[in-house]
Amino acid sequence: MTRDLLVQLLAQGAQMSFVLLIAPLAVGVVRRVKARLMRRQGPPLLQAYLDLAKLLRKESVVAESASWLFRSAPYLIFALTWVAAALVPSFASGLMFNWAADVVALVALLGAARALLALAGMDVGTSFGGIGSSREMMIATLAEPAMMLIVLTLAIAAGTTRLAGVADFFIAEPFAVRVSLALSLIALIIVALAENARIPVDNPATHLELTMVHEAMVLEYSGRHLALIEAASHLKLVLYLSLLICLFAPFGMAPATAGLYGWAIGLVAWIAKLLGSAALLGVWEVSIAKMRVFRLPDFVGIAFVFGFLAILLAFLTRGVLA
Amino acid sequence: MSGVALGALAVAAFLAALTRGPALALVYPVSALAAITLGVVDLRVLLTGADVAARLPIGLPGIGLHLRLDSLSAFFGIVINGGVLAASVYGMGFDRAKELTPRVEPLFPLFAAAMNLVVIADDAYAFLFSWELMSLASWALVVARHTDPESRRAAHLYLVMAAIGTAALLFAFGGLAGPAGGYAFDTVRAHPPQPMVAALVLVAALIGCGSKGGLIPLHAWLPLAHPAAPSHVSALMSGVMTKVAIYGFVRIAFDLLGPPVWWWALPPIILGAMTAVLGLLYAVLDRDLKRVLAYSTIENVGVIFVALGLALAFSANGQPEGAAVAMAAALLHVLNHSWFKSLLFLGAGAVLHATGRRDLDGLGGLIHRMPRTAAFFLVGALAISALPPLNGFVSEWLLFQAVIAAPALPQAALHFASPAIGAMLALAAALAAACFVRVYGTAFLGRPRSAEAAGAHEVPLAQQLAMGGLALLCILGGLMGSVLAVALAPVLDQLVGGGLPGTDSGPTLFSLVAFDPARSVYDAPIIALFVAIASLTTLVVVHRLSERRTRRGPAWDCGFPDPSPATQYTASSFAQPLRRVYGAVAFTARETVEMPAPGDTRPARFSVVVVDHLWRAFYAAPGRAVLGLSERLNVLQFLTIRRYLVLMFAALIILLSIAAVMT
Amino acid sequence: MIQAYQLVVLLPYAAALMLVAIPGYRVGAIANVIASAATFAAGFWLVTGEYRVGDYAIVDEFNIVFIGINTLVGFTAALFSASYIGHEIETGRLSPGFVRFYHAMFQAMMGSMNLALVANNIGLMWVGLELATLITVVMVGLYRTPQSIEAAWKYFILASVGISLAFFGTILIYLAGQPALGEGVPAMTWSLLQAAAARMDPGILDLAFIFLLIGYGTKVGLAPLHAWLPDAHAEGPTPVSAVLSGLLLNVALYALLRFKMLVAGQPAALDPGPIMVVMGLVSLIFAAFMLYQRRDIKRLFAYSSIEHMGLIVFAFGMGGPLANFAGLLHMAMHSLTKSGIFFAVGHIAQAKGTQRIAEIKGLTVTHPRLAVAFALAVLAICGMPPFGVFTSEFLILTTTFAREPWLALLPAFGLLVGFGALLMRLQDTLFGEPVGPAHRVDASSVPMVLHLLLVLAAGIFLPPVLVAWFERAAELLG
Amino acid sequence: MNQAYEVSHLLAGAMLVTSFALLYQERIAAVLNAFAAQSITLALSVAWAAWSDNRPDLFITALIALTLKGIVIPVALHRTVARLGIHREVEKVVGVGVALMVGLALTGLAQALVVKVATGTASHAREELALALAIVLLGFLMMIVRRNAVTQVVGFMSMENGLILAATGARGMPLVVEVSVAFSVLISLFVFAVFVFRIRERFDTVDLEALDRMRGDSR
Repeated sequence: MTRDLLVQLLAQGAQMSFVLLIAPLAVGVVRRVKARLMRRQGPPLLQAYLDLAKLLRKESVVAESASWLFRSAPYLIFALTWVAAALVPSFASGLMFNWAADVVALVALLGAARALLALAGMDVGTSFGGIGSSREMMIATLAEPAMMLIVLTLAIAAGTTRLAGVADFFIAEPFAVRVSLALSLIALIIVALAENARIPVDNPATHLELTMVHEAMVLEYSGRHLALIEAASHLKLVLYLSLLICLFAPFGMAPATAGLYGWAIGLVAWIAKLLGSAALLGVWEVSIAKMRVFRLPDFVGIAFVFGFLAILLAFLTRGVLA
Repeated sequence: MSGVALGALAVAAFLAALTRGPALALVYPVSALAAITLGVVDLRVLLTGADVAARLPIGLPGIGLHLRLDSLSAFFGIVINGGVLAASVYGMGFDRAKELTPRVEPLFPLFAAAMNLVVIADDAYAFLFSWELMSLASWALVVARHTDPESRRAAHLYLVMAAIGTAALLFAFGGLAGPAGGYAFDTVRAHPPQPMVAALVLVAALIGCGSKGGLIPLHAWLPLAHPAAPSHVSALMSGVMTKVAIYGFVRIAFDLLGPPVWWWALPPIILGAMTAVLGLLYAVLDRDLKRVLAYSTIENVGVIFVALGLALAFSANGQPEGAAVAMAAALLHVLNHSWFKSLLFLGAGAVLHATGRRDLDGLGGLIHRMPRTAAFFLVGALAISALPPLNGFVSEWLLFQAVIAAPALPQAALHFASPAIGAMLALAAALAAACFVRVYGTAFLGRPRSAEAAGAHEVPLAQQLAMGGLALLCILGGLMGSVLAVALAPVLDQLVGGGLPGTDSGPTLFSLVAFDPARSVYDAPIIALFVAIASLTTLVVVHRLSERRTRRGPAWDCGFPDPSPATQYTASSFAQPLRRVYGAVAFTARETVEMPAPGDTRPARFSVVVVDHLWRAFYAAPGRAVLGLSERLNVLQFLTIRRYLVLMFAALIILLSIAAVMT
Repeated sequence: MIQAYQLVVLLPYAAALMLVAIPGYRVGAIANVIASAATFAAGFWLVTGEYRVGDYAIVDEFNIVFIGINTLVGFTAALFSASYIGHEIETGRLSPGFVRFYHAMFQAMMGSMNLALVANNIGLMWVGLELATLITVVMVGLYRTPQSIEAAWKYFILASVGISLAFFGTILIYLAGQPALGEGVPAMTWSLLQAAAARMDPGILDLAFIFLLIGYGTKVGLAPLHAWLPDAHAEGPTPVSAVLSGLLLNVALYALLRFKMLVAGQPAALDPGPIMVVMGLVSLIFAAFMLYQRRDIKRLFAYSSIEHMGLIVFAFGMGGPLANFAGLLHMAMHSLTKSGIFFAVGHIAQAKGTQRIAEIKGLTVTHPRLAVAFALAVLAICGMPPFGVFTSEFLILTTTFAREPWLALLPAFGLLVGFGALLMRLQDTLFGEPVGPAHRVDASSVPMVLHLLLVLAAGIFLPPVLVAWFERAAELLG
Repeated sequence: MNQAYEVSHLLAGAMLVTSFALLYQERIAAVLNAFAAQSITLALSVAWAAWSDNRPDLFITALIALTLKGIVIPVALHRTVARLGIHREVEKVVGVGVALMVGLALTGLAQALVVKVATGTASHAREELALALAIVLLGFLMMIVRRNAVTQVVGFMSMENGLILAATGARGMPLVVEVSVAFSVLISLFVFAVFVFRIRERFDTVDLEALDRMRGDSR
């Protein structure tokens, strides 16, 4: 019995470390694809790792008016995001840790991280921190209802809100591509773009004061704190990508009972799909420009509408309407 | 019977504390002691499930005054006495000479006693007697700062709304008791009213308890009255009195009205969801710290009414386990809200005590000057925003599980409502997070925006103790959510006949299970443990790998740091995006920027117009109508004697012609 | 041997005659208090004695309570007026000449009211009420200011018309009773009329009840007939206003209810319920709206009396044992609370030297004890627990909703509108920065506190004996 | 027996005619004379009722009606009008025609109400009651359609005449004498107040509207 527990623990530890290690790579792929599409050489794939290493070595400058919250927030944010990422089934579903929380708890963990980041942004008492925090919270109020509708659709389809359960359901019948699931896929993509501050919502590469949202909050961070914040945002990106993969393209993922061999296949499939979706994200970011802040309600509104439509169609198809 | 005796002791202690003069300082220790005694009695009844009943010969002739402490009352008793204990401990922090006045101190125990009495009342007369006494005592407390016309107007609106609520409850109990006047709850349970009357009773109860709790559109008095009272009293009013209102609705809808009909669920759900969203939109746009907290109370009451509505829907469709989840969500939210709202109001009181200012735009940087209050306020803020490891998330999670299970309900109206309700609740959760990030950010973080904020000092130890205790409860409540849910089993069984799956069914002892483990589990301790381990390991690893030196320097601020604190984001600027997105819809919020002509050195003017339609439609309009009508009627006071004789003659002739025609 | 009921009526008249002879004010006041105390003792003896039905006097469950309240409030009013009028003379608002016959009139008024309550003969009751009204007309004009003369003149004309209509009603009752009870005194005695109610002529009975409703209704102060009440209360001296509001309205309503018992006994006659319900509601809602515009504190509480009388008539109009019981309880509670309020208003008028609400501010700062008593009294009249008015309003509204759900909205609406106004005025006077003079108040506060304690006691515990009386009377009322 | 009824019915009818006469007059002196006529007719009717039912106490009422209301009060009012120089015309709120029409309607109403009364009571008592009711209503009407204080006093007194007529019509009703005495005290108080009130306050117009400027509670 203990041997089995040991294996489970090992698998869970492996999953968490894989997620952590691959995150910067995914971001590297996105930047590389964007650069090549713009016919630029682009930074090397491992550039994100080098940045993190550089930041770790640099000394951290903290503003006088900053409080203990400012210095402790990065560690908490990184931990919350890392645990959330661990919850999402990557190469195998049904790992030891995933019964601890379901999708609602996952969204809430990310909400906690976001709130702490917003508070840290306002701690130093500069106007840019305020801009970042207020816009971040506004975007959150737009994204959360859509996320809730997506969760509702999954619950209606799979009958459970535990990610492992949903993944098993989709593994069992991978090609049940119903219209409602397609719609909620689009909704989840839009929500992911909003949450990760990607192009149409916010430009990750910019430092133009009036447009940035995520960058404004972390403006005052430097050194090891900035490294942690960067790592957390990379982890969050990988989390959403693996969430998309797990829910909507689960082929190759090892079921809970598969042995070592199953996991290996699952791992390979997962890494391939992850880097593929990162590339797709790069293509998407090149093909669209950043929107003005107050056009975001309409953009994220699309996600809400699709989410609601998904549920109505789910009712229809499941004949619940009787 | 010991329970009742203890109860009587506590009430006597309360009343004994009504003395004047130097004994004023005695009020808070006595109230704390009484609260502990009553809390213990409630706990014993809740755990053992043995009801304690008594019948006093006073009250209505022939019926007497019935008192009963069953598990529902015991649960709400614990909520009340927890709040009273916290407020009393906070009260002990007031220094004897300056801050004790005969206008506040003697009324505090009376208010607490009235609330306890409401919960143990077992007949209509005792219920309304103590309900109205509670309103009266809190009115007197709200009008304690009587020199300020604002608090006088708030007190007036408050007691008039309370009277309207009591009138509605009078109708509800009138319908329940029937013409024969069977006011005791046992006789009411013996023969529930017919459907038509039951519907009227439910609507009346919703108006009566909704107005006291703050449901839209009967909410407008709450954000005026609660902040006007002294802080520890507004903590009691917001954290605890609104829960007594919810107790009233639960007692009538679930206990006295007999088996529910499915459409009974619609009004609470719709009103609750609207209250949740609108309450927070008010909160996000308001600039007064205590008023923001009052608006957020309205939001939480809305969320609780949605949960109660869902419980009604599930039990009407014969699904006790769904009803149990929804009711558990409601009751846990009652408990959690009473903890973190009291904590936040006590925190606001501490800020008011330290800086003398309540407007958010005048505070800032308090985390450096009031570190412990800031820490406790942070715990309260994160808890009320329903963020994971803390207790707010436990009830929110249960509620979402109930909403997610709602599509399984047969009636079309309910099961189309569930996605809309889910979306509105999620919106409310996000708005709550935004609102409290704004409050905490502007009040505690950043740099002080006024001299008072700069000169703030930490509050006395007793007040820190009160806040600390509540913060601890919020953390424990978050981790031990499943233990609390199981403790609720007798209450759930009494109300909806079902119960949550036991703790043994979940993977670990502390995992909270909604329907069954395969469907959804939330294991707070494990998550908290993993977050702690993760952050510690990163701390150790990062410190070993990286430079440990940290240098303090001026804020970067994109290269041109500005020393004046005015450049910081204030409460209204933080709310500007939300006002643009949501305000235009709910309050026709319009921002006008008046730029001077080119070459003109006049500064540009920025003005925001926020129109509160609910206030205009439900309060301003009726008020004007009553005054207008009374003006027109006033003519009748100044007629000549002959015209009065004409009135008398007309009355005589009308009656005579009626008599002539009738028989 | 002298019977209690004879004592209750003759004692005040004898005292009145004696007081006419006493010139001095001081001695007169003391004599007045002693006489009222004696009447109260007689009243107490009567209340605790057994019922008896003579051909001219009657003591039954119905009028025993009112005699008790009448003598009690009479005593407390005398106690209050002794110190109040003394102060008025010192401050020069009343010259000793005006007050010459004040005490004599006071005792005569009390005697006539007791006569009306105890009389078994409807003619005697009419005489009692008429005398009481005329005496109060003269007492209202006591201050001899143009306003008080105008108020007295208006009161005199309206009351006289009311009296004559009531007399016409009394004749009609006699005519209706004649075929059943024969000619002479029997056809005018309550007990016989009540017994023979079923055999009386329904046609004349309806006519009679309408005239009596308008005639005595004028003195009860129901809406279209209320015009005299606000000015009479505001311009007369405060003890008179207290007695007017507390007792005279009740005695007139007592007479009206006696006749309602008669009509209830004759099923063929027109059912008086709906008429009383309508008039009660009109008074309740009309007075509630008028409260908002009042500038004078005594007129404010005069309109509050009209409002409560409307509610009581509404309760009796609804009928049924529980509603009648609530109506009787409300009558008793209203008279005690309202006279208590007028005593408090008397104190305030002396403390602030004015009756205009705008000039009374910050009472809780200048006179804390008076302010608390006044606040409790006003909250009691608004129907707040723990006072007795809450119990009766609780019963009235719940029984009305149980029988006619939609009808119950109207009285609740009236009470809420009235409550809004009273609370607004209460807060204006109690709170805020004190304005104007703050004289020492030397009128005795014993009556006010006594009334508050009685209403508080009734709110918490109703003695079974009182409950039995009310229930018995409630059945009679039908 | 019915011969006695015929006379009392005739006298009651005469009183009703005088009530209409009151409404018809233009000048105050004429109003007072019409009122004196009505009182004298009342005295005759009460005396006739006393004689025919051999109830001697009614003679006192008849005497009071004759002396006080028939003679003393009209003369006193005549002198008051002369001494105070109150202008002679009757200030009308409603034209004479309308007043008479309303009077007729009231009489019709009185008849309709009384005709419903079961025949149990003696029939002649019903007619007498109907006439008395009509006189009371007309007296009340007089008070409200004329503005002068004197006409109001006359209206009130004519209403009181109707009452005394009804009281005497009710066979064997005790207390009639005492009540008529009480009423006459009331009326004299009325006239006395009008008399004293007028002279000391020196009001030129007797119109009651002028009285109201001295209100306690201003608008």
